[in-house]
Amino acid sequence: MTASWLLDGLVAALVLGAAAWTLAAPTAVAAVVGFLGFGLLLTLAWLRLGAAEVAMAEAAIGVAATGVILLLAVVRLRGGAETVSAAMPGRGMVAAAGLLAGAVGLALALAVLALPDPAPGLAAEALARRGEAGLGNPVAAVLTGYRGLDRLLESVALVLAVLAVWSMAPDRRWGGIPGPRFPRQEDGPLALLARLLPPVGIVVGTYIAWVGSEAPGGTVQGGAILAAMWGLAWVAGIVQPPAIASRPVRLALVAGPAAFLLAGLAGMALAEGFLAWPPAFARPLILLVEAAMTLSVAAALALLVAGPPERAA
Amino acid sequence: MSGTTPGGWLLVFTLALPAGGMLAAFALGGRAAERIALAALGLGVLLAGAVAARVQAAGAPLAYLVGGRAPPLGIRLQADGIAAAMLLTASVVLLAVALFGRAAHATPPGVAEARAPFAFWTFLLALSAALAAALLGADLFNLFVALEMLTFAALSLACLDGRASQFRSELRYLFFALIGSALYLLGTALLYGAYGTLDIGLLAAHARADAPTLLAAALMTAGLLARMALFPLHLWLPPAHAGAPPAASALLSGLVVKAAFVLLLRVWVWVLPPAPAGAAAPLLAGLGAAAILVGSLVALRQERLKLLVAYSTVAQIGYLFLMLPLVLAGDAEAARRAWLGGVLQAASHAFAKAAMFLSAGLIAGAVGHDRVAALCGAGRAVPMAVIAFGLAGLSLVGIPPSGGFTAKWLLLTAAIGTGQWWWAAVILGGGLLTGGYVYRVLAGSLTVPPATAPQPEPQAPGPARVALALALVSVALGLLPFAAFGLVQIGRPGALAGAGP
Amino acid sequence: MSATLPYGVTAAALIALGLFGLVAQAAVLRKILACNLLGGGVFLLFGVVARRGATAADAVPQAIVITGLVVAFAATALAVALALRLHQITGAATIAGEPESGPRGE
Amino acid sequence: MSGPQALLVAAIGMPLLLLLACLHGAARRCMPGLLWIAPLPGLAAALLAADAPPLVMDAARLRLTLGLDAPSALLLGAASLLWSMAGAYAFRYFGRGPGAERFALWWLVTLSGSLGVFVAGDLASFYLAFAAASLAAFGLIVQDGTPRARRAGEVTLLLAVMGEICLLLAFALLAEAVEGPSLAIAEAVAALPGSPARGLAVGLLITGFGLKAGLVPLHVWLPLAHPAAPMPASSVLSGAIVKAGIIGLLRFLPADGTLADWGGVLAGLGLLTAFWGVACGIVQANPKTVLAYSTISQMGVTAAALGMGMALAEPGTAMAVAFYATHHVLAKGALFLAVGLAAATGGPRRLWLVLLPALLLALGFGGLPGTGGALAKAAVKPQLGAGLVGLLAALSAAGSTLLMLHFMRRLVALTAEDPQRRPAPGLLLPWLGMAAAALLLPWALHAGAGLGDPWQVPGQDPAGAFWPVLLGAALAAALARRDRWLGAVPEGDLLSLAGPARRLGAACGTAVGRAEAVLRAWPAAGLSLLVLILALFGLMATAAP
Repeated sequence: MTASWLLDGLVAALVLGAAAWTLAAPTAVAAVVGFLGFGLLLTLAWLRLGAAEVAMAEAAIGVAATGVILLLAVVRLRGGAETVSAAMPGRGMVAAAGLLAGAVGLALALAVLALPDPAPGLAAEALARRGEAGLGNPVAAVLTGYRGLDRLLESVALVLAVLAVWSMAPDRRWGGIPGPRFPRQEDGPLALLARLLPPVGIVVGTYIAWVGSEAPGGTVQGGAILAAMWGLAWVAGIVQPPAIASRPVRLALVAGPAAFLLAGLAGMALAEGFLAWPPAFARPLILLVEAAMTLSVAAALALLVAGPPERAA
Repeated sequence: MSGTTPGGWLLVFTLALPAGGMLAAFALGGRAAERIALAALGLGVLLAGAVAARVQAAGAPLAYLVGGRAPPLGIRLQADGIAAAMLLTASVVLLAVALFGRAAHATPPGVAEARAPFAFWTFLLALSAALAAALLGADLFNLFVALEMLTFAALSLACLDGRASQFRSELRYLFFALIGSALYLLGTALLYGAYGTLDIGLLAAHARADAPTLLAAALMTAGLLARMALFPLHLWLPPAHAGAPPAASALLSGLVVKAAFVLLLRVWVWVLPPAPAGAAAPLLAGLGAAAILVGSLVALRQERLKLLVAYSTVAQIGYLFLMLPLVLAGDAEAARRAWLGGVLQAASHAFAKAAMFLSAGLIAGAVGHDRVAALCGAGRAVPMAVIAFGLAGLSLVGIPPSGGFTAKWLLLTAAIGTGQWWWAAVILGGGLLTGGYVYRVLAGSLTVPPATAPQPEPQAPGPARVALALALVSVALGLLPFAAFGLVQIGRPGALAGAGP
Repeated sequence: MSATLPYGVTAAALIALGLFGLVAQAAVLRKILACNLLGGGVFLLFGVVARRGATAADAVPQAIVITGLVVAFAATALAVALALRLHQITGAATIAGEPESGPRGE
Repeated sequence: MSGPQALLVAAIGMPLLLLLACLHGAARRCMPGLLWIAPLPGLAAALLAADAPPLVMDAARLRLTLGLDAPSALLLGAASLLWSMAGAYAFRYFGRGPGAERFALWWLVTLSGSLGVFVAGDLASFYLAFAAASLAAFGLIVQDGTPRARRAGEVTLLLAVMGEICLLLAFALLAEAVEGPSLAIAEAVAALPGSPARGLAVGLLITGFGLKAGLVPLHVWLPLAHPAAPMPASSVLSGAIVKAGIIGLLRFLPADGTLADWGGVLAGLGLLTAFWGVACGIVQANPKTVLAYSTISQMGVTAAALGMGMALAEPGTAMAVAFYATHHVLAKGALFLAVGLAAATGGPRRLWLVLLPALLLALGFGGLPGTGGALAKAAVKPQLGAGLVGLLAALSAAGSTLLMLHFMRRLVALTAEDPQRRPAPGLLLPWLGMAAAALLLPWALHAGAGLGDPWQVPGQDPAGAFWPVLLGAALAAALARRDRWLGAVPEGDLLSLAGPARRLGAACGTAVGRAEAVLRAWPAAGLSLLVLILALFGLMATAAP
């Protein structure tokens, strides 16, 4: 008991320390590195909270994908130091901000402690009814069976975000290739990693997406790992992002949400309603939709990392 | 908690149509995107009309259990009176903006896909889907996802021109919106911890006035206020709305802000117990009053036409908040009036402001700049746009028979009925200031240019007709028979179903 | 049950840090980082809420967090893209000040 | 809908219908020539629909009520006649062209509002009509596009909107006082004396309507707007539109003794206005400005009559006041047309066609026995006849004589130097028609209005009727030697005091703008957000059990 308390306390303190470092770090690169450490520690916290799916998602998205984006950004966002220091709020402002933010945090902590006991929640119900959709993993059952609308909207939002990032491109670059071009790494650790990891990663990612319906895993996590593998190969100069005008890219992006939406609408005719799975062939249908979703999540995350088109196709 | 009602399937299609349309437009691109958008938005108006008619006929909200699963585990879609009314408003404004945008964003046959048209049509559909989700959602987290979609779509529409100033102001908007949604989500987490459900209907039945609930409400309110740009959280709105292309500004000012407002009402009128809501309502209304006065005064002094219109939005948003203390005052008759007044203000402002931004864009395009002091000759170059601006102005000022007048009249009588006369003073003072800035624009536009001035180039009448139609709708809202207004009371806690205003 | 207290407090502290950073930092990148800290705190709070259940972790908040992470990532990507474009055109690394109208993008 | 009720609808509907027709280009081009038709249904309604049962639409909610009582019918008829004649005059005055078409549009909107106030039976439609008459008049005033017209229009608009605001608040208070959802004016007026906000509501009503009618100190727009507008517009502004304020006072302030205290206030205000108008008017050079001040003075007398009627609970006050105002509609409307004619007329042989009727009308305002004005003065004798008030009223009549003789001098000075100039018949005929109506109609309407046999009136108190006229004439002769006074008071007298207020307003605006810019900076807005969270939580917690 004491050991687990100590461990939790340690993880919590480290998380906070990393967060504070992220804010206080002297350089932007140091801050981003601090943030990556924060993300890894947070993954640990999620594991301690018994949320393996979330830990995986945090590691894949919160650390890996966000980390790549931030590191790419920090490299490109050079200069402008004078304007930044000119825009820094005064000492009084900072003190006031600290005081007020601290007060909000305090109120929040007290409110969390005041939450009712025993905790209301849907844990038991979700667990008991996870089988209804033919999914053994309760998180997957919630995501696919009960809160399917969230997931549908989220997948649409992802497509939307990709388009939003693309649409920031200059007019003449429309239809071109997103992101900076990386020189091909012939040797060095990056080249080695980029050659060794992706084959493994692709297998792992696919497995995690596949196994998600029964055990910890899922499309988001699996898709994120696939995207990370592609990103590694991209940064190492082995692959190039596809042109955004390419039809296959767009189809890959919309495959998941479109399949989900169509299956949902089919449910209106064949099952209990929109986003209900027809009991007769729920399992194959879910697998089909999940496969499409994995593809779309992977494509969307990778393209979000790559950014708006910057070169002609 | 009732199950799926007859006609509930309409809600699914209201949401699925623009979402599917957006995916199709994205995949096919180019000219297909324009066609899909126009078709889907046109159908959207019909669907929204059907939803409103069903709600009105049934006298009760429409509901749909997604996947056939009831809350708390499942998610519910629901269209009550306010959702139906705002949905109809949104669909009409969206279609109008789409028609307006045809001139600037057409893709002729055989021409390669270009960035701005593709983004315009796809985002239009995305915005439509996000608005439908935000208005029809009954689950707090589902509404969060809808809000984020709304942010993405709105922000991208606003930087459609690709100017640095747009990127800067949209980045401000994004940061503020992200803080807002984080605060909103924080409140959601607390509410789930306290009640084990996120369904608004279930929360309404159980909410207590304990610390987690109140903090959750405070956080969600502040988050939504940041997204609505209520004074003094309005820093992002004027540059963002003024810098965006006219069609985008029309949607941002007219609709996006209103979706967050409906959510705010859900929290305040449905979830929050009446006593704490009543205690904090004067603060919000006070900020609303400050928004009205400060926004109008600053608008009165603006030198740029679009900034003037944007500050007018800051002011007009304030009116929405005046309804809160009146609805929560405990007087059934005043609550009914204030509720109707608030919703009518939201709807008529949506039409009027959309018309205003569209016509401001046309005026600026015709005279080649948007300095308010030098609009002379606009009345001759784009007379229809100037008339649209004037009619929309009538509605904003609150001159009969416009929708804005009826809205302000209802709020006014509710304020007097509950003895809160100071809000009445704000409503009237705001009307005077509004008249001032609308007059500045009209007087400038209607000044006859000297005979030596070059003849204005003839403009295509299509876009101006759209602006005029929107302005006429905002005026005609005040002429609707009272029976039609019963719609917005349906499903309001404390209101008798189907009761008149 | 044991884990909820330290992580609940951590979540509250993360949220406070994130809010502070958003208000008090001027550089765009720092603001984005602060935003992510804030989001991390909010998600952690969901985790705490999920863990408070008596027997097993509640699956609903966990599902919510997974959805939320994806949306938050999309928002971060959008913010970074905006910041990069702004920097590309004007060289600015903050969002302070408002020019009347900047040069059109290349 | 019965025939008379249909006429009520047509009175408002006809101008709107013509307005709608203007969407079509061909109709718009011939609209200036059709203006004279637009008020005719109103005239018919006045003749045939008085005291018909009111028309109520949307019965459950009283959405729209139209009705016409006898005083309103009197005013509606006179106003319709003036609008028709002035419309014919306007066609000849402007001819055709884009300017005339624009004028016609504003004219029709104003017309529908101006006639609407006489027939509206509920608060909403009365307010709508009142707003249309007040706001659309702006378009008539700025027709010439000169900076002076623009300024006059702006002042008018500003004050009109302020008047609207007062009325809106007053109407909201009235609606609140009525049990149930009814918005009928009759019920609102019945509920007014018992309303808890009685004082505020009556004060707001007097402010709002007084502003329109030109009661001091809210009269400043009148001497700016009426001279700046083109002749036909000045004519309806001074003749008909000002009466929107009078009908408002008549409708909402019953002279049945329930508001006796406020009657005294209104009477005092009216008498002050009566003398103020004379005092400022006699130092004006522009004949149109003199007429505008005369309107102010006459509206002061009208308000004083109503106020005394309220204070004394005098039966028949509404009818008497309406009769007095009706004479003013006709005579003042006619005189403005005369100003336009005088400038276009030369040579003594034709000039007498303008000057002689004008002199008769002018002296009528002072109560010269035999004129319609004398009948009007006699009609309000029960209200204004006795004691100190009677003396003041007689003195104001002397003042009116003085003012109108001054007007005649300015009018003569205006006449064309070229003896060959002859006015177009299209201008001359409406003028002669209006002049005849102003001289004769009071005689025709006197008995019908329940005021008795008009032929008895001259014999009642010949000395009392004559001495104000003689006094006024004597004063006019004295004043004629002191022309150097002229121009000492600027048009819109009190308005010149508004400068500091404007500077204060500008300073406030600057300060607010600065404060807003500070709040708009990023850290400040972020801090506001945090404060707001804590404040909301704190406020909500205060109400928690």
